[in-house]
Amino acid sequence: MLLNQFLILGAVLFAIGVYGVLARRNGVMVLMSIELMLNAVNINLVAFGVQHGVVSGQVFAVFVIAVAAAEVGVGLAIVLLLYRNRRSINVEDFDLMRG
Amino acid sequence: MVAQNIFFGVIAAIVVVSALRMVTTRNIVHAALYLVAVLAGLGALYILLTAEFVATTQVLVYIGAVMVLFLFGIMLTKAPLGGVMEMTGAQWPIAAVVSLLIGGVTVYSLMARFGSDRLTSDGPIFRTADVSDEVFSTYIVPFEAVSVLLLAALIGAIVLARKD
Amino acid sequence: MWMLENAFIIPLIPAISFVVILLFGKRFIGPDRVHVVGITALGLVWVLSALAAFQWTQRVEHPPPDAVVQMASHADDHADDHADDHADDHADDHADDHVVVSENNSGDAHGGGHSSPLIRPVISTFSQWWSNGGIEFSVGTLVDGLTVLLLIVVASISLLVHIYSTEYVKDDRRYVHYYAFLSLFTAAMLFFVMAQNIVQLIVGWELVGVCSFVLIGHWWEEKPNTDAALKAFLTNRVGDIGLLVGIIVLWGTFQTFDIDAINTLIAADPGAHHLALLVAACCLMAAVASKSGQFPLHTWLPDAMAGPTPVSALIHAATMVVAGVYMIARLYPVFYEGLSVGTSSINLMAFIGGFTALIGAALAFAQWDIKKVLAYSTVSQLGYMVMALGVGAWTAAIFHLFTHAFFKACLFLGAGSVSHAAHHTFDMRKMGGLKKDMPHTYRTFVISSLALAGIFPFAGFWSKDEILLGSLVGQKNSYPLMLIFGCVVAVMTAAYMTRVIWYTFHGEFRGEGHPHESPKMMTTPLWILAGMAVIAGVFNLPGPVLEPFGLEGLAHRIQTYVEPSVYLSGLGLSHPDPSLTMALVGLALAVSGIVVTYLYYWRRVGLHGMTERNRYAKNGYTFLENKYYLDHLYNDVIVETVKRPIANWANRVNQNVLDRVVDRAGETARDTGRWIYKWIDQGAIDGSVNAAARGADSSGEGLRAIQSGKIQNYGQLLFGSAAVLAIVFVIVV
Amino acid sequence: MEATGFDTWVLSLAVFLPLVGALVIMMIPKAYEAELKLVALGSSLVALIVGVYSAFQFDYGAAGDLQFVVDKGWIDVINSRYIVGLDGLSLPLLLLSLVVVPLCLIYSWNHVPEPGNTKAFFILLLILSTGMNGTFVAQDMILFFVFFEVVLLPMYFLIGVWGGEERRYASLKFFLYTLFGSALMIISFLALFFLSKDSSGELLHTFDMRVLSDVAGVGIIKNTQVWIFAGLFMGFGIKVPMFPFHTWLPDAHTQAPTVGSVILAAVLLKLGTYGFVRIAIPFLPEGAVSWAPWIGLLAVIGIIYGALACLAQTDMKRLIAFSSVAHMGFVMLGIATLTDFGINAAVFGMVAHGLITGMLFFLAGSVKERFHTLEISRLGGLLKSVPRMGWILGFATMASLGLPGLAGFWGEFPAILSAYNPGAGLPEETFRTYMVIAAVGTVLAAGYLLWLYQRTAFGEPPEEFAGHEIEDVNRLEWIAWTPFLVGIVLFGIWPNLIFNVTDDVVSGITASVEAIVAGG
Repeated sequence: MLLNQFLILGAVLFAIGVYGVLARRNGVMVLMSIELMLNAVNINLVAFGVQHGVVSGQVFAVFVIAVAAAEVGVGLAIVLLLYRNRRSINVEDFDLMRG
Repeated sequence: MVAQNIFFGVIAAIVVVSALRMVTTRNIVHAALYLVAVLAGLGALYILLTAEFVATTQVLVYIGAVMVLFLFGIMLTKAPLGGVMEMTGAQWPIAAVVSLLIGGVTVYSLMARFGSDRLTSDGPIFRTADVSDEVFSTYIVPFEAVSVLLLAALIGAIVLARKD
Repeated sequence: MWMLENAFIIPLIPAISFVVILLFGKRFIGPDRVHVVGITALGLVWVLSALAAFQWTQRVEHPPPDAVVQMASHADDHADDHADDHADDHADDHADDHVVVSENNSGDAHGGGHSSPLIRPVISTFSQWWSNGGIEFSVGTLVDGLTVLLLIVVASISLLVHIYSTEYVKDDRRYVHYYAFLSLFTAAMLFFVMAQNIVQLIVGWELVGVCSFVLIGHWWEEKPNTDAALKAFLTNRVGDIGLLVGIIVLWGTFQTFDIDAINTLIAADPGAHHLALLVAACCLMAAVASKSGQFPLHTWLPDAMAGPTPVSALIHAATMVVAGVYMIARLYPVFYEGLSVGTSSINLMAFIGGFTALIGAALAFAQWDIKKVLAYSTVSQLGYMVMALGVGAWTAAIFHLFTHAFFKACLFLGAGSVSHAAHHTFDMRKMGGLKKDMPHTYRTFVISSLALAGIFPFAGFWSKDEILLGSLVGQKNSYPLMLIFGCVVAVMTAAYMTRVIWYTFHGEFRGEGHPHESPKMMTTPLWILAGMAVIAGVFNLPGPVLEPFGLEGLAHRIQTYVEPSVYLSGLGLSHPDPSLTMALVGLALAVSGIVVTYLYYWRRVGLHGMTERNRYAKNGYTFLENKYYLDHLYNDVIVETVKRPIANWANRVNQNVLDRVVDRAGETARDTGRWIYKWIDQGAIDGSVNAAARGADSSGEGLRAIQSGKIQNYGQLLFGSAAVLAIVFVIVV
Repeated sequence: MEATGFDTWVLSLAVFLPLVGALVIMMIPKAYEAELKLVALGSSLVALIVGVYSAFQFDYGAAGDLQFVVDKGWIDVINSRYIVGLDGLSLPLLLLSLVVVPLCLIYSWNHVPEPGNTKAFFILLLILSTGMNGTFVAQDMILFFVFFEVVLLPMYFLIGVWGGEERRYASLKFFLYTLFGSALMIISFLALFFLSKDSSGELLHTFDMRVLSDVAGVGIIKNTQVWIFAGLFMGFGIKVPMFPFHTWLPDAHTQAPTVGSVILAAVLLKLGTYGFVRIAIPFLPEGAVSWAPWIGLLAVIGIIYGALACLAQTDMKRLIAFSSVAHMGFVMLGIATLTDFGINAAVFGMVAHGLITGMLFFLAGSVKERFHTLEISRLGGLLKSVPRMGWILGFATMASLGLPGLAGFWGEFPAILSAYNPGAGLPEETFRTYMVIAAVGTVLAAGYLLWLYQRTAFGEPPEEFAGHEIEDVNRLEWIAWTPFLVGIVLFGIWPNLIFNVTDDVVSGITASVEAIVAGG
C-alpha cells in the first residue's frame, strides 16, 4: 500500500468538508462538515503513525476524536440556542460578526 | 497486498461518494446517514492501518454518540425531517472553487512529496495496551487537558441549551 | 584670538536669553521687564562681537605663522588627496590639512589695490554632531572677516531694535513672546553666519525663517497677518528645495559638508566639476531668490511688512534677508565657477540681481504704504548686492550689505516712529507735514534716504559706487547690461525716496489727531543708525580719497579685513581701480533723480494753479505757456510714462501674475489634493479594496461586503487565501 | 556573544514585565481601580527602567553586534529557538516603545475613553507593549512573527471597542489588511527556512535571524529572492504603510482612541520599517536591489500623495494620519537607497516620526476632548482659548515639517541626501529624480501643516467656544508630553545620540549588500 492512498483520501475528504462548511446553509450541516474535516485529519495522523512506526499518531487521533465530541456538543448547543431565539438555523440569516 | 488494496479501494470509494452525497443532499436526515457511512468507512480503514483502538473509538464515539447528538439536534431544530429544502447557499460556486483549490494544491503537494513512499508493512503493531501506555505516560498532561475540555464542553452545552 | 576660537559663545547668549525669557519671562521676570534680559544679552553679544572683530583685525595685521597662506605656484597635486582628507576627518584641526592655494595673479591685470595678505579663517569644530557610514560630522564655527562683519551688523542692529522696541511694542499683547523670538532670531542669525559647514547653513537658514514666520504673524488674530506669515514661510520653503538639492549636489561632488574645504577645493582646481557647480549654483540661486527676495520669489517680502515695524527693520531689511547674499558670499567659489562669473559678461546671478533691483525700484513708486515702499526698496537693494556678486564685485557687495543694513534699518525704524506718531497708520496719504512735529525722525530719515540714494559723502555713495564700478570693469569682461540696470536703479532709488519724504514729511498734515515726536528710546537708536549711515562709508574708502590726508593706510579696510582672499585669489578675483569718473556719474545720477522728483512734486503743487491760469494764458502768455508746456510735457510724457504705466504695469504683473502664480500654486496643490483624495484614494484605491470584497460576496449586498458579518464569507476568504498562499508557496519552494 | 548573569534576564524582563503586569491586573477585581492603574503603570515603568539599564550597560563601541543575547530552546520540532538580542538598530526603537507605553497609561489615567472599563483598556495596552518590545528584540523569525502578531489583537480591540463612530469598520479593515500582509510574510519566512543555504551549499533549515543575516541569501537564486522579497514587502509594506496599501491607516487612526493612535503612530508603523531593515534587506540583498527602485518610487509617490491628501482633509486627526503616510515615505525612500545615509536616516526618521506624530495625536486627542470636534473649520484660535496647547501644537507642527534643530529634520535631510548617490547597483538618475520629488514634498509638508496651524490655532476662537472657560494643558498631559517634547529637541540638537548607535549596524548591512552586489 502506498502512503499516499490514505493521505490523498484525507485531502479529498478535507476539501469536501471545506465545501460543506462554505456552501451549506443549515447550521447542523455545517457542523457535520466540520466533523468530516476532522476525520480527514485523523486518517493522516494514523497513516503517518504507521509510516514512522510510532504510537503517537493513534494517540493524537484519539485526542482529536475527543475534542471533536466536545466541539459537537457545544456547537449543537449553540445551534439550538440560535434556533430558539431566531427560529432559524440558516447560517445566512446570521450576521452577528457584522461591524 | 492485493487484497488490502482492493479493500482500500472499495472502502475509499464508498467514503468519498458518501461524503460527496453528504454535502450535496437536500435531505438533512440523509446527510446524517451519509455521514455515518463515511465514519464507518473510516473506521474500517483504521483497521486496515492496524489501529484497532482508534477504530473502536471511532465507532463508539462517532457513530454511537456524536451521530445520536446530531440526530437530536436535527429533531430539536425542527428540520423538515422527510422533506426537501434548499440546503445549499447561493455562494456554492465560490465554495466549490475554494475547496477545489485547496484539494488540488494539497493533492499536488502530496504527490510531489510522498509520491512513491510505501507504507512500512513490517513496522511494529500497536495494540490497545500500547496506546494506553503511551497515553498515560508521555501524554498524561494533554490527556488531562482533554478531560477537562470535555467536562467544560459538557457544562457549556448544558448552560447554553438550558431553556430558561 | 580666544574670541575667534570660541565664537560659539556669541549665538549661545541670545539662545539662553530665549529660553530664559520663554520659560521664566512671564512668571519670574515680569511681563513688562523681559526686555532687560534681551537687551543685556544683546549688549553682551555686541561687546563680544566687537572683540571678535578686533581680534580678527589683529590676526590680519599681525598674523600668527599658521594663519598665513604661503604662496605656491601649483596646487593641483594637492587637490586629489584633499577630498579624502575632508571626508574622513572632519574633527581634525583644520590647520593641518589646509591646501596651499596658488595665488593666481592673472586677475590683477586690472591692477587693483589688492595687497591684503591671505589669512586663514579660524575654524573650531566640535566633533560628533552626527555620523553616518562611519563618518563623523562636526558642528563648529568658521570665523573670518565676513563672519565678523556680519556679527557686527547683526549685533548692532539687533541691539538697537531691542532698545527701540521697548517703546514701540510697549503694552503689546505678547510682549514676552516678542522679545523671546527676537532673541531666538538673533541667535539663529549669529549661528548662521558662523556656520562651519553647509548643514549648519541649512539649520540657521531655516531657523531664521521660522523666527520670521512667528514675528510676521505676531498679531495672529488678524487673518492677513497669518496669511503673510504663511506666504513668507512657504515661499521660503520653495526656495529651500533649491537649497537642499544644491547642498546635496555639493556633497555629492566633494564628499564633504565643510565650507572651507569646498571653497578650497574649488579654488585649488577651478574648472573641475563645472557641471556640478553649475547645477549647485542654480539650485542655490533659487534659495537665494526666496530668502533674499529676488525675482521671481520676492513677493513675500512686501507682505511680510504685516509684522511689527522693528521686526521689519531687523529681519526684513537688515539681517535675515541678506542671508541669501551672505550665502553667495560664503560659498562664492561655487557661484564664481558654476556661473562663470569671471569670464562671462552676463550670468544668471547678475541678471536676476539686476532685474530684481530694477523691478523693485519701479514697484516702489506705486506704493502708498510707507513700509511697502521701503520693502520694495529692500528688494531692489538686495538685487543690487546679488548683482554685484554676479559681476564679481565681491567686496562691493559685502560693503553694500554693511552700509545698507544701517540706513535701511534706520529708514524702517523711522517709518515705525512716524506711524507711532500718526495713529498707527502706514498710509502716506494720511501723513504729510510731519517735518515740524518730528524733527528727529525727519532728520534721521532724510540722512538715511540720502545714504540710500547714494549722495556724497553718505555711506551708500561709496558702496554703490563700487558696485557700479564693478559692473563697468567686471572681471575678464565688463557687464554692460548690469551697468545700465545699476544706473537706472540709482536714479529711481533717489526718486522714490524723495517721493516718500515729500509725502510723509512735507506739505500739509492729512491725518487725524496731533502727531508728536517719539520718545527718546526710539529716537536714540535712530540717531545712532543715522550716524552709521553717514560714516559707514569710511570703512572702505578708496585709496585716492584718503591720499590727500595722508591716511591711505586706512583705505579699503573692509576689503583688507573681510575678503577671504584664500579662496578668492585662487579664483583670480580682481578689484578695479577707483574711478573718479564713475563716482561722479553715480552721484550725478542720484542727484538727478532727487532733483527731478523734487521738481515734479514741487511743480505739481503749482500745476493746479498754473493750469487754471493756463486757461487764461491761452490768449497770450505763450512764453509762460511754453515753459509750462515743457514742464507739462516732461511731467505727462516722460515721468508719467515711466511712472504710471511702467510702474503700474510692473505692479500689476507683480500682483496679478507673480502673486497670483504663488497663490494659484497653493490653491492648485490644495485642489489637487482634494481631487486625489476623493477620487483616487477614497474612490480608486479604497474602492478597489472594498470592491474586491464585494466581488467575493455574490449576494452583492451592501457596500462593504467584506464585513458582511456572515461566517461563511469570512470562511471563503480565509480558505481561499490559504489556498492561494499555499499555491504561491508550492510554486516558490 | 552570549550574555551572562543578570544581563541574561534584561531583555526578557523588558519584554515580559508588562505581560506579567497584565496578568496581575486580570486577578484584581474591577472595583480596585486605583490599584489596577498602579500595577499597570508600575510594570511598564519597571520595564522602562530595565530598558534604560540596558541602554547604560550597552557597549556602544560594539553597537553593531548583538548584546544581551539569550539563546534557548523553544520549539525544537521546527528548529525555532528563543533568541533575543539587542543591537544598535533595536535599541532606539525598543526604548521608544518602552517610553511610549507608560506615557500613554499616564495620559489615560483619569479618562479612559468611552465606554470606560479601565481594567480591560490597561490590560490591552500592556499586552500591546509586550508585543512591540518583543518584536524589536526577537532574533528568531518565528519568535519575531509571534510578537508581530501579538500586537495585532490588542490594537484591534482598542480600535474596535474604544474607537469612534466607525470603529468596527476601521478595526476590521486594520485587522484584515495586516493579517493579509502577515500571511504573505510567514510564507516568505518559511521559504527562507527551506531555501537558505550556508556558504558550502548545505541547507540550513533555521529560523535564526543572525545566521540568515550572515549568509545573506547566497544560496538562493535571484529570481527566488525577488519572490520572497515580494512576500516580505507586502507584509512589512502594509504595516508601514506604503502607498497604495495605506488606506487602512487613516481609518484606523481617525477611529482609534487617542492613545491607540499614539501607539499606532509611534511604534506600530515602525514594525514594518524595522522589518525591512532587520530582515528583508540583509537576508535577501539581491532581492532588495531589484526591488529598491520600486520601493523608492512608491515612497516618493507616498510623500507627494500623502501631502496632497493632507491638503484635502477637513478633520485634524485624519490629516495627521495622512501626514504619516508622507513621513513614512521619507523613511522608505531612505531604506530604498540601500546606503548608510539612507538607512540611518530611516531609523532616525522612525524615532523622530514616533515622537512628533505621537505628540500630534496626543494634541488631537486633547483638542477633541475639550472641543468635542476635530473639524478644522470649527476649530480656530487655539492660541487664544488654550494658549499652551496652541504653542505646543505650533512646536509639533514645526517639528513635523522638518525644521532643522528639531528631530524631524534628521530623518528627512539625510534620506533625501542619500538618494543623490544610491547604493551599488541602483539606477542613479532614477534616484536623483526621487530626490527632487522628495524635496518638493518638504514644501507640501510645510504647506499642509502650516495651513492646519493657521486654521486651528491662529485667529479668534469661533463663537461656539468663545464664552466657555476651557482647560489648558493639565498636569497629566504635561507629564505625558514632556518626554516627547524633550526628545524632539534633544535629538534635533544632537542627532548623534541616535546616529552613533545605529551607524555600526547599518554599515554592516550596507557593506554586506555591497559585497553581494559586487560579487554577484
